[in-house]
Amino acid sequence: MIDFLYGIGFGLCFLVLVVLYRGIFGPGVYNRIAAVSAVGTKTLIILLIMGFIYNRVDMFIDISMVYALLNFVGTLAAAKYLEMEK
Amino acid sequence: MIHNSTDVIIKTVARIFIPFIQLYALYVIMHGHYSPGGGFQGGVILGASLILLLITHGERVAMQRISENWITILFSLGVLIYAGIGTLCLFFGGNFLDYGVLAPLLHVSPAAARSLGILGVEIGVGIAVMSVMVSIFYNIARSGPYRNKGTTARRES
Amino acid sequence: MEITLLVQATDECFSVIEKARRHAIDVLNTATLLTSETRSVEERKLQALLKGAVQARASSQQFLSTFLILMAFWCLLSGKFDIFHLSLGCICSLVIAYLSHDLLFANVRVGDARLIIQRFIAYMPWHLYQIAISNVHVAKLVLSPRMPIEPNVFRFKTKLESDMSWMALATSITLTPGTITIDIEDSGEFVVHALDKKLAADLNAGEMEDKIAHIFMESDHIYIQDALDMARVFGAMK
Amino acid sequence: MNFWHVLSILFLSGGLFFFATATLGLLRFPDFYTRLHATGKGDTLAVFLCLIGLAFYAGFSLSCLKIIFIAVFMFLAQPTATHAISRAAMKSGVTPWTKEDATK
Repeated sequence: MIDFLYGIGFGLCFLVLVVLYRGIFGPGVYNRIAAVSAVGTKTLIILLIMGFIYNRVDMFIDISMVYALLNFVGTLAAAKYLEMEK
Repeated sequence: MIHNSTDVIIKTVARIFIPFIQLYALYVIMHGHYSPGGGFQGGVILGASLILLLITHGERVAMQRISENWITILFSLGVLIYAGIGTLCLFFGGNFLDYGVLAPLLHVSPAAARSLGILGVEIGVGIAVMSVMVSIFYNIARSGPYRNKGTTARRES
Repeated sequence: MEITLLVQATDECFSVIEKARRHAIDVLNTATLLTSETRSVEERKLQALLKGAVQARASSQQFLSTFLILMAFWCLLSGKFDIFHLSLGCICSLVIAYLSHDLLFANVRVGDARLIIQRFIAYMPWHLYQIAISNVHVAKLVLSPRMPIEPNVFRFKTKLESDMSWMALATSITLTPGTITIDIEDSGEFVVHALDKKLAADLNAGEMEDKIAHIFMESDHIYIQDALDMARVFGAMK
Repeated sequence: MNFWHVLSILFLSGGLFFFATATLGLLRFPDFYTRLHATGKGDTLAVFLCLIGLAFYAGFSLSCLKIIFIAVFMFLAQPTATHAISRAAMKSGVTPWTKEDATK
């Protein structure tokens, strides 16, 4: 079971790299924010999987909760900022 | 200037999440010695929840909820708690932050006094970090000098 | 000669009586005005008192329920149930509940919040099913070499009122196949970006809107769901 | 390898599959709004499935409840974030791609 989690973790890391392509070459600012938000959700799952692999579940769950909160606030702040920049 | 033009959905979702984020921040402050966290991280999350309120509901609502005066009072209060517990230990003969000496005051065992002392210091640090962060954000948001007193922030533009 | 004097005297007393009558009528009017004003003032004061009482009760109910929810969330967060941490949790939830007691239930009475949550849980399976279809739809679109999409933006007016129901509708529109909510004007007009015409059409059928209106009890519109409930109730009574 | 582990393997692989389609959608779709369709929907369901899978793996305990709370949080936060970005894009004048642009 643990090596299955390793597999999922590496799969997600590969997906993060693929999303980074859109993040770097994204034509406009908005594609980049969408890419950053997508990377954010993937790293949330990677964090939790790391927590289960090193069986420090309680610590990593708190970290991933904070990560989800701040990812959400960050995306809202970026959207708010870009909305006014005519 | 952050005028509150965000529409209904973002406002309602922020309204639902803010109490939970604030309680989570206090949890992180209080549980410094068991799980990851402590004064600084909890204070940052508390500041983030107020900044979320400021972003989504505009600065007028945020100002009503936590006004500029309260922020100044809070961050001096935070530093007061932190330094106060430190000097309290001095009065009891220990050195600056040696909580063990506080045992007779709280009539608990030295170990428990030490954990209570750390908890007090973390609460002080949390409050200070939160209010400094929010005051920076208020200044940037209003792009106005600190001179405007109270909640009626004058609109320069 | 005396007659003319007599006539003048009677005229004068008539005019005096007339003046007195008009004066009396004015006094009467002001009196009624006063009484009605005081009554309306009293009424308003009573209503204000009543509303104040209702407001106080509602806000205290909100405060209590926010406090209970936050306390439950605290126990969920910290695994330690000894007295010290629980009291710590109580103090923290009291502070947060005081600080933001009107945030969670801004305009929803706490009494019917429970009912809304029950109906929301009943709505959840259908919602998850919708999301599953939408993702399969996106997967089909993405994996097919020639992507058959022709996106368009369209607007539609919603019947719902409370902002909670707007939020639920916008979220479920974003999660149903092929559509994303872009904006809501204050007049309740949703701007939606759809992947192709067919999906946009069946959204207008408003089938989802009825479900959400049923959840948030905006029952002034007659809905299939309510009809079903009534049928079941009558069936049971028979 | 008890029953819960098999269930969590199922959910996690489902989540990974939907993550993959969302990422592919992010790359292949021609225009910003259509890409938001992919990430908005794909990521929401994928995160939900992965988190429920991990909750099964964690077995019934406090951390399982916390994971379910994160799942509910992301379930509501992700569409709102997508909505916020698309609203900002529309407000600052990003015109959605239409069929004619393809033939141009």
